Amino acid sequence: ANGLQCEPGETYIMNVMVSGHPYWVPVYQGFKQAAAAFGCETIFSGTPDYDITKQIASFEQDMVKQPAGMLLHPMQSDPFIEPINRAIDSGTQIVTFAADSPKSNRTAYITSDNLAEAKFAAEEIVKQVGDSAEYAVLENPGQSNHDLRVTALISYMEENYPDMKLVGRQATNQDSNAAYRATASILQANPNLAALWIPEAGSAEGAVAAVLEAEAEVLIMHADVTPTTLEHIKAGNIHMALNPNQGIQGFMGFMATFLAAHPDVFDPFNDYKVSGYNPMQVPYIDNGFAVITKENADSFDLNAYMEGRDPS
Amino acid sequence: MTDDVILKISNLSKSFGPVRALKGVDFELRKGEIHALAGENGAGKSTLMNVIDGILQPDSGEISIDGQRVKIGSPAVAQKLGIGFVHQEIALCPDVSVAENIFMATTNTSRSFLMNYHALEKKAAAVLGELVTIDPSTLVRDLSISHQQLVEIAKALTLDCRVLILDEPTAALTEKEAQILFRIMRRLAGKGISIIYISHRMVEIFDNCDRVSVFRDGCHITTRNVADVVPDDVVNAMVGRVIDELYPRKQSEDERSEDVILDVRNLSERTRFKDVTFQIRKGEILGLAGLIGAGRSEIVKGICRLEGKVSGEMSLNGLPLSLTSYKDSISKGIVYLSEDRKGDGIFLEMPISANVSALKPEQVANALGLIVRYKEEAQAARLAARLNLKFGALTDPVSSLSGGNQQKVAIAKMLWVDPKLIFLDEPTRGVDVGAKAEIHRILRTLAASGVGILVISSELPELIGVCDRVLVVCEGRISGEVSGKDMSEENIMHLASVGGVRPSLH
Amino acid sequence: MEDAVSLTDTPHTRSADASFIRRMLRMRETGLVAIILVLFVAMSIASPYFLTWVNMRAMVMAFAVEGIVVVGMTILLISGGIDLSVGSVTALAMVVAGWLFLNGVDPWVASAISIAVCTGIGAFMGFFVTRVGLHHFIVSLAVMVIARGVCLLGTGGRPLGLYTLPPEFKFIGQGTIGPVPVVILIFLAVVIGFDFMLRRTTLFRKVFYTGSNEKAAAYSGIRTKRVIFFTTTLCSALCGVAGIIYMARFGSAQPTFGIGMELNVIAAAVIGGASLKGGSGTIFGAILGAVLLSVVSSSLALLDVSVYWQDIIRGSILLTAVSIDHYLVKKRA
Amino acid sequence: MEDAVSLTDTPHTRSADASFIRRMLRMRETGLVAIILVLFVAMSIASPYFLTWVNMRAMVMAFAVEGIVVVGMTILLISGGIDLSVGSVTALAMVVAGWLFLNGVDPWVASAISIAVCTGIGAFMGFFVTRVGLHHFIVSLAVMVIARGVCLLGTGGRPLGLYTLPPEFKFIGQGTIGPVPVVILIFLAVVIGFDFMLRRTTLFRKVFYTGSNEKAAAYSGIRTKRVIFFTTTLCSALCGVAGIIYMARFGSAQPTFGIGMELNVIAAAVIGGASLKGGSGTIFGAILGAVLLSVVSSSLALLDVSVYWQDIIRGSILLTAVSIDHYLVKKRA
Ligand SMILES: Nc1ncnc2c1ncn2[C@@H]1O[C@H](COP(=O)(O)OP(=O)(O)OP(=O)(O)O)[C@@H](O)[C@H]1O
Ligand SMILES: Nc1ncnc2c1ncn2[C@@H]1O[C@H](COP(=O)(O)OP(=O)(O)OP(=O)(O)O)[C@@H](O)[C@H]1O
Ligand SMILES: [Mg+2]
Ligand SMILES: [Mg+2]
Repeated sequence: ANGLQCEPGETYIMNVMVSGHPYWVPVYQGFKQAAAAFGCETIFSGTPDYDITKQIASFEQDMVKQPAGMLLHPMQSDPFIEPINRAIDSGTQIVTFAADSPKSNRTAYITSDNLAEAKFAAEEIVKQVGDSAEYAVLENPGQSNHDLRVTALISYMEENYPDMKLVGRQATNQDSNAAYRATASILQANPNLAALWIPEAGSAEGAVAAVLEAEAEVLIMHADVTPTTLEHIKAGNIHMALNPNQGIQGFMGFMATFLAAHPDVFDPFNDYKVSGYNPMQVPYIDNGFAVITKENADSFDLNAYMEGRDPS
Repeated sequence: MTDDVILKISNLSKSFGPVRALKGVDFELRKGEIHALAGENGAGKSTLMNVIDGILQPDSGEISIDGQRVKIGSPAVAQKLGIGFVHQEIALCPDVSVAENIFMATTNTSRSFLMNYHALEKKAAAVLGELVTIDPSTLVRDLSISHQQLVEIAKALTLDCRVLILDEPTAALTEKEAQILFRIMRRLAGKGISIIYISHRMVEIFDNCDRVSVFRDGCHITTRNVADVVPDDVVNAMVGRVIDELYPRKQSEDERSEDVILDVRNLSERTRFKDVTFQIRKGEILGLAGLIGAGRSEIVKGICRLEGKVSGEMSLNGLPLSLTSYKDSISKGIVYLSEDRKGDGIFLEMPISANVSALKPEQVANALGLIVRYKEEAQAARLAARLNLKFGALTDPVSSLSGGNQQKVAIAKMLWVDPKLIFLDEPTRGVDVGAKAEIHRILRTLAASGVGILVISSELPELIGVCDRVLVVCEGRISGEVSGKDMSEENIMHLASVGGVRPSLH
Repeated sequence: MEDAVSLTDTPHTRSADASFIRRMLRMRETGLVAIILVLFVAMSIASPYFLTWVNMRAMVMAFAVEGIVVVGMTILLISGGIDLSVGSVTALAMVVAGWLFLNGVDPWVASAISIAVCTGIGAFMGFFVTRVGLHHFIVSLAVMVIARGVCLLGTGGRPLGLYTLPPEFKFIGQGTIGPVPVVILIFLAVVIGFDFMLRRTTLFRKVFYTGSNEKAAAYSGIRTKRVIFFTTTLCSALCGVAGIIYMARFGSAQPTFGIGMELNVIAAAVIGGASLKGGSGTIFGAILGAVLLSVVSSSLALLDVSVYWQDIIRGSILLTAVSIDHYLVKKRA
Repeated sequence: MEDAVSLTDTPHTRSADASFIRRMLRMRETGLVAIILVLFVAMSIASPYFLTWVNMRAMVMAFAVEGIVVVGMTILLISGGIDLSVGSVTALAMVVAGWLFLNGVDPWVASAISIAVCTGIGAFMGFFVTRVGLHHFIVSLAVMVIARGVCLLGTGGRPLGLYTLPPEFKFIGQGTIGPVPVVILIFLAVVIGFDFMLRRTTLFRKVFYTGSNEKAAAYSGIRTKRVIFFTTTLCSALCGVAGIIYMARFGSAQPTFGIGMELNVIAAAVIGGASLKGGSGTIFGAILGAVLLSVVSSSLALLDVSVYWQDIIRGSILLTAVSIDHYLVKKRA
């Protein structure tokens, strides 16, 4: 091969679940940018549904196209072990992102560190409301990164700030109306509520409506961002949002996949030649996260970002 | 015939909320007899039968079979006890073939694992053969209501039963099928099977039954040997008075008018009927006779645009009439009373008053289009009283009424709009003698006041008794007309079955 | 004697009074009202915050907009139909109006166009049901998928931020008149208006006839297809109205809004006594059903019941409440 | 002469042949088969990858396990019921078996217990429907919520990793016999078995009678409540079976599995000719419905249709296919 360059027609696929979700948009832009730099073709694939069997089917169909590599967001870790291994055996390299399948033979995993996000959020809350206040969380049980953001924050608080009191914990499943209802009730039951941590943006939209309506003084922090919560950040209704660096996730994701498919371009100091495994083995790459506040909010307008770009 | 009592009911009572449908009823059925039940609409006949079949549970009282006290908890139990039941309301599975419907009970108790459709259809054909020709593999939903009634009868005949209950089986049948049924009944009785026969047609009771029990207001009044009484005795016991005039006076010669209300010329439909031409004149009641499936209903439905693609010319009161839909027809005052009351005549789960006003609720609405409920109920109550409807409250659903009273609701519904031209398809289906006479009187009054009336009926005595003129339909064509002295069952039957071959009648 | 005189003097009023109470007791909804009252009392004892104005307002706000969709669904159910697309169509209403607004259209005009689009979707479904002859279930399922697709296509999957909506427009979603939110007033107007019409007008009486027995309705001269077309269209139109209010309320248009809404809405109507076979149901009952579902959810949140227990408790209360209601209705009958 | 002889020699075969073709043409499912064939041909032309063994296998695998649930749902629909809880109950089957396995129970025993639990849930619903008298819709909605809650409670919302499942157990989900995956063989066995029974056995004919007219069936001595209890229970039991196969296939138990599955499954049955009013439907047709849905989804993925267009196209194809099928059925009738 002529160094870091694709053969003509060499294709890389990015496969996700709920493919209409805006989260993937900047990730795929990063993926594409990197691919363009290497002269590679890309395909955005996956299933529009929240359905594991459908995602596996789309994964297997992608394999029919014999891509050189795939950046995969596996909806669940274990069900993908066997398909991933089969794909690698037939010559397609797999890198996971934003959700992992650690027991498979995927070559790398890239994500933002949910624990770091949770820790950052906890420290910020304490900094703003003091270390002996009441706080609450909304959650989305069953989705691992959201779960992690919540449970990590709660245990971090318990360990480091034992006087912080968790007074409400409601499942709102990314539904803004459910979040509105839950937040309104939490506010009722806890007039002294000081802070609210929400692991995703959909629920944050409903929560902020409830807080505004109740004219309560509650510090809201959430992960991810939507145009609406961005506006609330600008207006000071939401204190801060932590947003994964999606572009970097996609860009680095492509790099990892490409290298996995071209292991001959480097020669690590290990036994891969005799043992016969892929030298491109990176258990964990952190793409980092951005802190969105009133001051820098303008840089996070997805519509502005997408201007002049091709979404597919 | 022996005097062994096979079924004995003692002191049985049943209430539906405030309505006491049966009050301490006693009843005995002997082995091998054909026992008629008579009573006004709502007297409690069907309720008693439903109790015997285990569909309803009595509030108190006893049932014994062969001297043994029994509790009949469900139709399945009744079947085990050897009770078969032809229901007043047709209860068949529309999505299933005729053969399977007929042998549903057999299939249910069958020990074999697999169905044998072939054998089933052959057996069904044999059972049906006697009554009527229907392909046993057709789905019941594709049958006309009278054919469904025959399937329902066939179904009961296949049961291996000791007691057979027939609740108004002939209401939608013509003489021909009814005669076949009676033949079968007598044969079964001869084999020792006991039959309970419910009918409002006195002739049938007196021609075919051994004993008759009369019910009134949920009470058992009397049981007599048919040989010992005359029809007037039974009617008297039923309604508490003698009905002196079963049929109203017919149009007299000098009342006859040449004014034509409806003039129908060369009406045809693709497959169902052809070249139908007739007139309804002012003041007369016109009858339409024919065998089952002759196309009587189709012709009438075609005229008021309920069904089919019809060609031909019509005029109403001398003006050309072209209807686009049944709604249009209603707005011109032309209404149709359906023969299938449960299927397309009434809204079973809606209140009586809302049923009665269905053709034109606007009539009791105010300027804003709001229904004024007390007006609706008042008007419904007036019609109900006129038809002698037996009901609890006007807000009760129609499903809580007895079969005959449901029919009266259907008639009330039609009278609601003050029609100019009425087509009645089996109007007195299941209606008792008293109410029947009343309905006939109403029809006569309407006719006299200039309303055009056409009656379809499978009960020839009714046609002959009520109509001034009867047209006979055979295989989709009008095969003849009888009036005056020529109106006899023989003449009508002849025209209905021979059809095209026109005998000399005059 | 005087007694007797006075008795005969006011026979009408007396019987009317007695029958009023009797009618109340006989009403289909009495059982549900009782169950909700019991929940209210229990919750007031369990939590001091329950019976506060703010909590009540929040609770009503939580179902008010969906309640408008419940009205449409109930009428559709009565006519014998069903609509699975309500969630998608509500989302589409937000997206269409939001997109138009972002492209410079006046928000009121944009809303009117959006409601018209939803009405058109209803008419489209009505066409397939009444002319092609397909079942409501399958038609609305397909439309549910299509409308969601249009939402995604129109937004690229991203929520549209509509913070620039003028305040007089946001007023319909966020404003109050006196202490009462405008949303609740709109909700009450829709509910009372349609409840009244459904009970009293000849037009809606035809909806009952059609749902009760379509063939008998046709044989009563009712153009049943038109009636079904009308109820199908009305339901989608009301989704459009709900979508616009949501948009004004949240200041954004979310393409993923309302996923799973259909089950909630149908459940409310069915709990409130609407039959899935058509022919029966009341707006009042359906709204009570929505209230019941909402009170249970709010109460669980208020009591801070563990997330993992909430679903179990919610489902159990639903089942119990419906069983009790059914028992009461049956007993009275 | 020889010709004539041979013709007269096999009159039975001949007429059987002719009637076989005629019966094929008359069959409810012929239209669907034709539509699917057209899709297949179109796809084979559009994509070189479509008609490959791997793609075919992936497509069948995508609906095979859900197909088992479709069988249960179809039978339940025929009896006049409906079940919204299928997704939750399938997830519960995975969670219960997985939890037991992780707590040291033999996986086969764990699976048996889990299927028994699901059967119990079906019986529970059957009780509320037949004894209390509630509607299937509302009962299964409540159970859907409760079962999902139990899944969350039992797992804390996290999937259970079951990679330690013994290989002979995983075989039922991941193994192949020759080139054919075991899952597909199980699926075929269930489908063919129930299709045969539904068409031919006296037991299942009662399901049709009950669904077609419950009263008429009861009057014929059929214990309709038992029949409905049976079909309700059977549907949940088959969800249990499906859950176990999923578990073996994925090597994990996911508490959030199967959200929204009910609509897919009901849609498949309805597309295949099952009536929501009960009384009609076939397994063969329902599976064809599932195939249709699956082929459309797979094709869109294979053709790299933009996600934003996929839903719109999917919904439109669904609507078109159902309309064509309806037209063909009506024309033949
Ligand atoms: N399900 C029910 N609910 C309430 N009332 C009922 C119900 N079924 C019957 N009734 C009432 O019981 C009484 C007896 O009805 P039943 O059907 O036995 O009459 P019937 O003698 O068969 O009359 P018909 O000749 O009209 O068939 C009637 O007053 C009827 O209104
Ligand atoms: N829905 C239907 N589908 C197919 N054929 C029908 C249908 N309804 C009626 N027919 C057929 O049309 C012909 C005329 O039936 P119609 O009901 O008009 O007869 P009728 O003279 O009124 O007798 P009756 O009502 O006593 O059966 C019959 O052969 C009947 O089988
Ligand atoms: Mg009766
Ligand atoms: Mg007829």
